[in-house]
Amino acid sequence: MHAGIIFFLVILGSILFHIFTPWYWTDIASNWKGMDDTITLTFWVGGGVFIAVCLFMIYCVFKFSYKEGRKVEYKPEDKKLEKILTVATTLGVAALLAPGLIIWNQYVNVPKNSIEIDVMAWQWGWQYRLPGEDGKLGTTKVVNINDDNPFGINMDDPFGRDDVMVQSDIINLENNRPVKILLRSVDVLHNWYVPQFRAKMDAVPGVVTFYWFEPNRVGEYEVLCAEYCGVGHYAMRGGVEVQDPNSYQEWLGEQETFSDLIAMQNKEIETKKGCKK
Amino acid sequence: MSDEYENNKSGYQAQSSEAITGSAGSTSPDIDYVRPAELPEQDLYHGHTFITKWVFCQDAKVIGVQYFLTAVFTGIVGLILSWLMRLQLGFPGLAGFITAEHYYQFVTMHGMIMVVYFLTALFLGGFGNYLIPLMVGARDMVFPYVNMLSFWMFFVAVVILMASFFVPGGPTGAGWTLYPPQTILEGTPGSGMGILLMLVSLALFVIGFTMGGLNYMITVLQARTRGMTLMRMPLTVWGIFTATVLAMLAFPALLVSAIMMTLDKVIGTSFFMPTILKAGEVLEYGGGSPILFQHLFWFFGHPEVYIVALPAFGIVSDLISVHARKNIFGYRMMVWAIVGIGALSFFVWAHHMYVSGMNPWFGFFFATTTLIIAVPTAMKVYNWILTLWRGNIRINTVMLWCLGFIVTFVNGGITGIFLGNVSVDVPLSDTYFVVAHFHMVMGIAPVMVIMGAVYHWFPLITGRLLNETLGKWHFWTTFLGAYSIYFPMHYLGFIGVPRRYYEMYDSPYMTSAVGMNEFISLAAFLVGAAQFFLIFNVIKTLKTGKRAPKNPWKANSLEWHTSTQPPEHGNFGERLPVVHRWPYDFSVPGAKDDFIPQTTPPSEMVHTKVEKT
Amino acid sequence: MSSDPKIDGFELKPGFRGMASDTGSDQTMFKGVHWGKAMMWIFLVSDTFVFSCFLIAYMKGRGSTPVEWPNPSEVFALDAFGVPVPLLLIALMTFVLITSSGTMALAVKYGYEKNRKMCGWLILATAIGGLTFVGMQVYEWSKLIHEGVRPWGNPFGAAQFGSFFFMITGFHGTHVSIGVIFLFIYAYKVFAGHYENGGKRGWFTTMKGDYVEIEILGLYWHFVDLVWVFIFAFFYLW
Amino acid sequence: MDNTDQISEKEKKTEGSSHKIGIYLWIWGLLFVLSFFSYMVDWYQFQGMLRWSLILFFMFLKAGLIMAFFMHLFWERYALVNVLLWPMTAIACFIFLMAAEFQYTFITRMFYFFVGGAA
Repeated sequence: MHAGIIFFLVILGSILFHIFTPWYWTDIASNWKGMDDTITLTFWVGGGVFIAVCLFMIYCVFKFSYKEGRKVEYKPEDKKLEKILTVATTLGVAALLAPGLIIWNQYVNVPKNSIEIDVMAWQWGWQYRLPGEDGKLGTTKVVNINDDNPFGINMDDPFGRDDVMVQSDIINLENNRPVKILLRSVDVLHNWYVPQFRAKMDAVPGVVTFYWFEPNRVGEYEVLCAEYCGVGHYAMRGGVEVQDPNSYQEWLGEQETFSDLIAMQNKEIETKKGCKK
Repeated sequence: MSDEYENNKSGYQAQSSEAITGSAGSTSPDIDYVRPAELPEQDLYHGHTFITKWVFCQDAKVIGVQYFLTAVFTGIVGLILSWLMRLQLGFPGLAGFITAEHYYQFVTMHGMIMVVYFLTALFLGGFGNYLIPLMVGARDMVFPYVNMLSFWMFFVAVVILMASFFVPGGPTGAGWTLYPPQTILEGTPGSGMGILLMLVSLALFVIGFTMGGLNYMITVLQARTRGMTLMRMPLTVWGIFTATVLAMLAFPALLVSAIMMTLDKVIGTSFFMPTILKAGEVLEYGGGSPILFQHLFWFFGHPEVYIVALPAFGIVSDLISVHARKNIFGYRMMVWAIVGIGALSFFVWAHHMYVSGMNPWFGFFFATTTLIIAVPTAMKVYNWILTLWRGNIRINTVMLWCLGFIVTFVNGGITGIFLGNVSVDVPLSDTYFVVAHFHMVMGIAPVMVIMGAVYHWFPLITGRLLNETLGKWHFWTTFLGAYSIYFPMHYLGFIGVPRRYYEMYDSPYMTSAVGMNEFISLAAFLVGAAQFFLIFNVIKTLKTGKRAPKNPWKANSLEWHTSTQPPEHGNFGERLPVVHRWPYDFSVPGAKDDFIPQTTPPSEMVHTKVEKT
Repeated sequence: MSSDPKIDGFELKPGFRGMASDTGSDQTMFKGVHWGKAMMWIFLVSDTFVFSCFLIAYMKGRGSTPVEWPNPSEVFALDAFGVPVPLLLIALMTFVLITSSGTMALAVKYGYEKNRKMCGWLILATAIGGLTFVGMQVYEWSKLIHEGVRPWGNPFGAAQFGSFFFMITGFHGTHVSIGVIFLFIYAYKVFAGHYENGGKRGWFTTMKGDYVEIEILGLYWHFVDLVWVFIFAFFYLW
Repeated sequence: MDNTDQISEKEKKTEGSSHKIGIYLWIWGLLFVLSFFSYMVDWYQFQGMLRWSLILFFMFLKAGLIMAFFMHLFWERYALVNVLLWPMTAIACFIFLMAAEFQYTFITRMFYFFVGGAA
């Protein structure tokens, strides 16, 4: 008897915990509300099944606990009941799957008007690159990376020259403008993850991966690395600042481009030469 | 012929005339007819010395216990590691010796030990060896010598694994998934000897397991006793058998990835290694694909989940049926669900990789296949609780563990639907939601079954009944503790706390989660400590415990109907049993007792309404 | 075994109906199949997965490298009378392995006919074929190493070429070598008459020897040949 | 003991009658011929789909012959054949998906790492 009561209290406790929990997801700051909605839907359906199954079990424990000589039902199979349960479960699962697939379809199809951002990760830090006036990012190679070319841009790529370089772990984004995050790693796996944006994807060395979102709330957010990348994993943080279009443009204008960098370096070399003379 | 062999006249291929006119041959009435044995009796090697009897023993039951004890030993190591991890997470800085390197080594070793060396070895090596021959009515496994080699291979694998704690650099700290390039790069803890020993140990485990797995499969397929059809096997055997099939087909992928990674590490090939810039220098790797490793690993890794889960499903079905005094509901459905889940598990592996950067279109395929698996799994859950319905449920320790299993398994299964559904997985993957999910569904739930199975079969193995009061204390502390570890942990995942964080650093997540982390750690210490109830119980029982009567639970399956209890080598004495029915004839209307052993011939049960045989 | 065995009290139905009734029957699922033979088959399925994983990894590796893959037709060419003949050595190796597979098949046949002499000599012939194959592979390896092909790089193109080549052929060669060792052992056992007169108990087993063991050995050997068919197609011809 | 001899005698007879040496020699010869053909695929340097389909065709034919006759699967009961062939669907699925994966990886690499590689 006490067993049933304790199990019941466990279920009740779980429900109460869910209702009164102070720990729940952060306020969403991107377009992926659909993900939250699917989670909520799954929560209701799944939670309902969980509670129903457990309550049924507890009822059985109360009702049918051992009594000498109790009459027990002997019915090895019940085709009809099994069929009903199968069909109902299949329908339920399909109902959960459908929104999941629809949203995934949005997730892998990036809107045309999105701005591409090259997020480069290493142990343990981030830096960012935005396309310049041509709207295209230059191609890159890991072997090109050095102090003069921190992003490893291919020097013969015409699209690379005007790329805007943000050598900081904080990136600014324009509010209500979709961004396509292009992830790149130079050493191990990383994952550029902002909980408020919901979306994430691994950065894999040797390929470029992508995902997109549309920030829709102005503010500052913390970037976490969400794929284990060595002992510094927990400390690998970055930042995002979502700004309204005007301040964003202002910020963008302050950033240096790849050609700026090259020009500066050439000047440096010249002054060095000058000193020697 | 050596005198160590049973005096057995016939060779293997022959049809022994003795066996043909066995027990239920010509004298019994026609309805009891079971066709004669196809194969002659198996020759067994009977050990005489201590070494051949208890160390290099060829008796599957002894090998099973050896597997069990070795696996439990590694499990205790895993448990201690989890304590250390929780110490760091709940109370960062309290134990000063736990550095980030140590923490990640603990994480890695805990994961690998628990999944492969504890759960897999315990279910298949331990329960599989002990129960398969007994339950299908065989004298022993079909290849006892290979079976013995299998255990010792496993033993060596465990020794090598444990040795990695003591080599320079310590064990590998790359996470139990061993994702390259991380795993073999300088700077990762244990990237020298540690990872090599891990890979060697895994390869040995695979080889050893293949030897054992062949035994389990052929014993089930080719060495059942007379009358034992596949559809009369206890679900325990079905679960272990299907898991073995999965293991035989999934472990090759692990072996291959281990070989390839060893080559990458030792001789500098670039299977998994692209061009890498490390500390300002470009390493001599290039062109490899880290995602390939992930595919290979999860092609093994997902079936591995079911290698752990399916035996648990099988065993819990038997325990529920016996202790609810009622036939398992929908036996046929249960069998097909086990087989179906097993088959489907080879088509879902990349649901672990939705955010890994693989071809994004795979998401559609894998989400669909993954959620299809939910259907047979749900059917199993329904059938368990429908077995309780209108039963006569003994609320003893064994049943409590089963009920605990149902609660935790359904909980973990439902969160699995979150994670399997591709776009829901995106915000939740790599967070504590995942940690909570898989601990609930393949950590706690199978362990509940293991505990139930220990209380259930302990009298068979030792002849003594474990103490019920201690057992109940053990159950409630473990169940309530474990539930309060992992249920709240899901909510950390909702906040977005990533997994594998040594500490939360100075993040906003720190402040909101700190209280819960402390609570979870305390609960974890409690659950670990609660296992002393079991250890104490076992020691006490072995010394002064109540002697178990024969077939104490009044079960039907063959392992309780051996000539002696505990069964001796050869299991069934003079004559092998002849099976006439399925193992779930409990509380049949019209029968004298509330159970009908599988060996009872129909002629003795003519007045009962037996529906299924 | 070829023809259906006789099982007391059980009707062996042909075709798919037989499959259903065999599966649904008690005691054994594979009627008349020796335990060891069933074990070998299951092991071979498992081993198939090993080689499949290797070849799938090779496909993925080769397909995704942006560096040019060396042309196997040229890399494996051999000078015969001053003319480079593409894949000459590989063709010879294939020839040798298929020959040994044929002798093995005949050895199994003569084993079942209890023709000890023929069986033994054919196994020996198979072993020598296997040995020749291994020898040719050693030659192939040393030639490639001489030309500068290494597991971590080669002068012809993508570094993965050498990695996959040495790994896959090495793993296959290991299988062949193990097979050769067992072929010699079993040739000895056949000549020594371990399978005659009820059979002698072997090592590793408490079962008595029987000519079915030759078939089991044969299964393994044919499997090695089978794998070579796939390696030949995917590695040398692609 | 008598039984043993009887059965093996019977076996011997059936073995002999259904497996004439001819069938092995035939298959053996066919394997040589097919190997020769697949070698010719390379010799004549066929390219593209033709090469692929010829390679695969000869490969599967050879594999099928070895399995069916040398490994006796043709004569085995379907229960065994069935069990052996089902697992291959998992491999087929793996191959299919990895083929899609390597193309995706290749295109990604060309697009992002090589100037003008997208074309």
